[in-house]
Amino acid sequence: MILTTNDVLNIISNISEVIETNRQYLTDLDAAIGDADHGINLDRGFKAVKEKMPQFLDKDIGAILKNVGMVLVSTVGGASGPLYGTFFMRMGNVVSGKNTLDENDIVAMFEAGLSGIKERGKAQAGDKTMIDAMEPALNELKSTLSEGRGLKEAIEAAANDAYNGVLMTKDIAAKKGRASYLGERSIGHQDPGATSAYLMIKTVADYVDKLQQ
Amino acid sequence: MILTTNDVLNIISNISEVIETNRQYLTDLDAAIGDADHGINLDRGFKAVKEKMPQFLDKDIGAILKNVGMVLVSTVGGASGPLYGTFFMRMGNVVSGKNTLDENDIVAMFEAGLSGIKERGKAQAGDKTMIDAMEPALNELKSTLSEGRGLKEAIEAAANDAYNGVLMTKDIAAKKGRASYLGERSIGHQDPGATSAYLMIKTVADYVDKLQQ
Amino acid sequence: MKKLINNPDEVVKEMISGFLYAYPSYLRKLDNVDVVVRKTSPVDGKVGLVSGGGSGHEPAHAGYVGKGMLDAACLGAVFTSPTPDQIYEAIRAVDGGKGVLLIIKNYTGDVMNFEMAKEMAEMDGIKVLEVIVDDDVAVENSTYTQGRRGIAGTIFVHKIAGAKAEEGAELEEVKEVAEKVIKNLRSMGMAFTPCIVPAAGKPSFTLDEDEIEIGIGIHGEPGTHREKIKGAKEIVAELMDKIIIDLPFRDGDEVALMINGLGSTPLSELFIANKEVNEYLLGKNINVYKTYVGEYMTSLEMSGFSISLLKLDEELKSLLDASADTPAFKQFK
Amino acid sequence: MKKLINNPDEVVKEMISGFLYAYPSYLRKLDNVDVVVRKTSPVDGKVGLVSGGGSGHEPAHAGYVGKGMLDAACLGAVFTSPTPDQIYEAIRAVDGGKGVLLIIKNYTGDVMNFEMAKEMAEMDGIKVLEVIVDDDVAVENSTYTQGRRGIAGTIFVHKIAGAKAEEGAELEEVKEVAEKVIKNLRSMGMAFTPCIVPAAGKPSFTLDEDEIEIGIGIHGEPGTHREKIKGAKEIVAELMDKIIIDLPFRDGDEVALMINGLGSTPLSELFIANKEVNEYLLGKNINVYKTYVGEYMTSLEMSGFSISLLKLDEELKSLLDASADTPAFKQFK
Ligand SMILES: Nc1ncnc2c1ncn2[C@@H]1O[C@H](COP(=O)(O)OP(=O)(O)O)[C@@H](O)[C@H]1O
Ligand SMILES: Nc1ncnc2c1ncn2[C@@H]1O[C@H](COP(=O)(O)OP(=O)(O)O)[C@@H](O)[C@H]1O
Ligand SMILES: [Mg+2]
Ligand SMILES: [Mg+2]
Ligand SMILES: [Mg+2]
Ligand SMILES: [Mg+2]
Repeated sequence: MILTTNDVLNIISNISEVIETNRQYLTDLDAAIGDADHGINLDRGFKAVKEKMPQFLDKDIGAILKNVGMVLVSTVGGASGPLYGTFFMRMGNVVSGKNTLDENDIVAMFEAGLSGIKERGKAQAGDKTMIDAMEPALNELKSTLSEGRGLKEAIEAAANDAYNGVLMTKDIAAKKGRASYLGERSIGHQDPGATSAYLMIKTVADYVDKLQQ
Repeated sequence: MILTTNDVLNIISNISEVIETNRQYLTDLDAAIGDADHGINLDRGFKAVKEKMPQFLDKDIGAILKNVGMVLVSTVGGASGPLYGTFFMRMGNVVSGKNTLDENDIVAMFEAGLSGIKERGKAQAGDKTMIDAMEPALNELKSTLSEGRGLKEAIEAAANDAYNGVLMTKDIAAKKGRASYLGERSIGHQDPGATSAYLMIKTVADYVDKLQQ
Repeated sequence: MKKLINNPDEVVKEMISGFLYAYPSYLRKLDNVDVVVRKTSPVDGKVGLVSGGGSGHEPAHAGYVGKGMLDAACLGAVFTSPTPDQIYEAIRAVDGGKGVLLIIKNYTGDVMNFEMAKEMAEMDGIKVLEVIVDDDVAVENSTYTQGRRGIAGTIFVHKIAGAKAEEGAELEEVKEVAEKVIKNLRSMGMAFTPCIVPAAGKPSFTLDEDEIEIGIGIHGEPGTHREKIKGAKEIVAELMDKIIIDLPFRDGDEVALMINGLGSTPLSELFIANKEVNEYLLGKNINVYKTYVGEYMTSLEMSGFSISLLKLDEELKSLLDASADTPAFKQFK
Repeated sequence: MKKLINNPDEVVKEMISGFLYAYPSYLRKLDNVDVVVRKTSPVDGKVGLVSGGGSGHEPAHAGYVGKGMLDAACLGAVFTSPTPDQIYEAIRAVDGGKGVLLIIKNYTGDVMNFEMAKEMAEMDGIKVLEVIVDDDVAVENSTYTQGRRGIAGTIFVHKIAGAKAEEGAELEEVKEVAEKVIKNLRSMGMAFTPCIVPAAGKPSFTLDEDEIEIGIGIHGEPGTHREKIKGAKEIVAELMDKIIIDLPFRDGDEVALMINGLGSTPLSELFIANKEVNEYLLGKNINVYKTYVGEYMTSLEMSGFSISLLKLDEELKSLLDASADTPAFKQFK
């Protein structure tokens, strides 16, 4: 299975909608252990992405993703802006010049994006951040694909594991980001960034699912 | 009937207690149309009077009242401080050097005190101030006495008319004091200063009543 | 009542103590009375400026004692005028031989207490004059009533009379310029929430979540009327309409502007109000010469603000521009 | 939510507009980005100082742009770090040839955004250094975590690094003195009530009428723990115990003190806190050299305050004493 430029544009547009729908939810999660702006921040960013979209239409996938990253960096602010921005820019780098993505491209992109986040934020799995949704998702994506079970199933499994990662963030204390100031008091609350990461992965899974039907 | 220095000291001490008891009530009345401090102000003043009382014990009635007035002026502040202060000082002036008070003294005192208030505050009956309790009380005191009905009855009648004056303040708009800023909006609310004036007159009436039993 | 205090009855005493700890190089307190004077009082050959009022308006008035503004501030109980003996001691402490000007806000209590003090000081042979500030256009003016209140515009009187006195002017001249300020000064305020006098322990009035109070003073008293909440632009227009028409301020006038926070309105919101006021004035071709945005005369933790406009001429401009150095008002020339 | 605003999503834009109306002689805004710089930027032969952060902390940071303090402030959305492109434009606008120092508060977001901007400016050949302020002792320090937050003590970094830069010092020297301030600086805060991010429309947490939150930051986030309300003396002692022990501040030390209101705590209450802090320090024989009481770094309309202590030496004293003239921080030498 292969994703085209058009698919990528559709997915980005779907993500924008999902973020808009979940703006209040993500903000409420952030209110509990942060500063009540995660949904507001991402929504501002993806609204800007949507506005700039027409300018990307004739570009290759690498350029599109890099541009999305740059728009996010320059409009989201906070912690999630540079992190998601870096994520998309690094993904774009890996597929620079391409107009289609195969399974290997997708793994490579995700891998590069996640290491970008880790470099930028100096966090790791278990710190109660977006990484706790992304890292299990990436691992599951790779292992499902290596078993030859195809992209649709692999991304579905990845989204599942991202969700489990989100739930797991409830059980741990934050070590990075604003929630870390709460220490043990952050236990019991779900991480907003992990949640938004899951929502994005789930959006990809849903798209691929529809595509294959 | 005659009041002695000791009676005057007792009455002042009773007034202090009545003000303390009604501190919250007077403050609440002031909250509605003023700045929520009338009870607090008077209570601060009469507490200071009580504290200084031992120094007045060997003085004549004129000196006692002047001293009470000066303590009120220097501790109450606001509008009621100079007004009640002037009231007591002027009363003291009229009976300077005396150790007993007869009916004429009492009328003269009250008259002098009330004109002091009017001079100081430039208000008159109907402006929704303490004058609306005091002026009817003074008039009633004089007319009852002139009918020869004795001090006890006269002060009781005066207190009654003071109370009617207080009730009347509910029906009019304030022209002086803080409540005047509310204009028509002050209608429906009872004036705190008229109320405290009534309470003081009533305290005198109750004392004289007990004295004669 | 959630307050950072120890005891509701000790609020003024403890506040003064903390104030003196903060500004030892500016101020000292007189013995036995709640009066704060410049460290170097009396200043020889300078008219002394005395103001004051109830507490609860911080930084007013003690925060304005210093070079280029007041010589003394008398602090009453919360929202209660100071007493004559306090004011009398203040006058005595700051008279540098050229007499003393009392800057009084037009409240029955303040006027009476200051005038009693004036009489006392005059008996000592001190020359004392007074001005009465009544800038609040919310209240109808009438000779049958107490008249208008003095609110945040008073700071302009302190500033400009203070600059004049600092120049070495005579008492009558200082009074004259103070009166010029008062004549050209108009203010009006509104509130989103009431405040709580510590010793009272509860708010003077209550407002619903969607109600605002227009024409509020600075003592937690209710205003002239109540409305449904509306946007900053509409609120500003309502206040400005009354302010502008009253003097009136006209096309081509130059003004000083103060956006004064009443206690808990964030500075960011005061700046939004300032934007609206500026756009309103642009529409009327009234030119803002100088702007002050901040908490100048508060009403405890009340949420709300007031707007003050002062029409300027060359003399007022140059006095407004003069440098001032007080705890709460610092300005380089 | 009762706010003096027009539209929750336009708060920052409109606030900046009102801010510029108020201080045209001090500041100008860069085109297309929410960055405020000195009117005369870049200042030739002077190291440029850039700070910033989320909005909602007014007067921080734009209020500190001016002589003796910052050259530029970058304004993010409410409680959200500014973006790298904003900071990059700020760096470019204030580089007077001697390089630029970034003063960053230690939040994941701020650090990442400022560092991305630094990389961008360095590619242009501009010399950029940074310091990270982490004065809040409420949070345990650890290399495994983000570490401590930067809160109101940051103003001391602006003031002292600003004075050093104004003297014409080199970038490395300005950085060095900024780091000396950070090393000797400790703060802690508490809140009586939460605040409401305009776009969120409701408070981040709620407190009962008898509860307080200890160890609060400046972004409306919950603190380290919750307690029953208590008196100013006890609250101050709890904060001071943590502050003092951390550096530690010792018998004979000289300090600068800041009592910072978080938004709606009346100045009178901050002075009461100041009295308690002074009495606490007297008991430890720690000498207060200079005191700042007021709203320096707020958290919208949060009620509460923080205490900052800076241990001084002769260099820091003389830089702290230097004159400064910015919209929100004016000081005569
Ligand atoms: N160092 C980090 N590495 C990875 N993710 C992080 C890091 N710090 C914070 N995050 C993520 O960012 C989210 C918060 O984003 P957001 O609320 O938009 O920014 P801010 O915390 O600046 O307000 C957190 O829930 C967390 O998942
Ligand atoms: N000019 C005046 N003449 C007579 N009484 C007045 C005048 N002004 C105010 N008062 C009385 O003073 C009362 C208020 O006293 P108080 O609350 O102690 O002072 P303040 O108004 O300064 O807070 C009013 O209820 C009114 O009865
Ligand atoms: Mg957040
Ligand atoms: Mg009153
Ligand atoms: Mg009063
Ligand atoms: Mg944020």
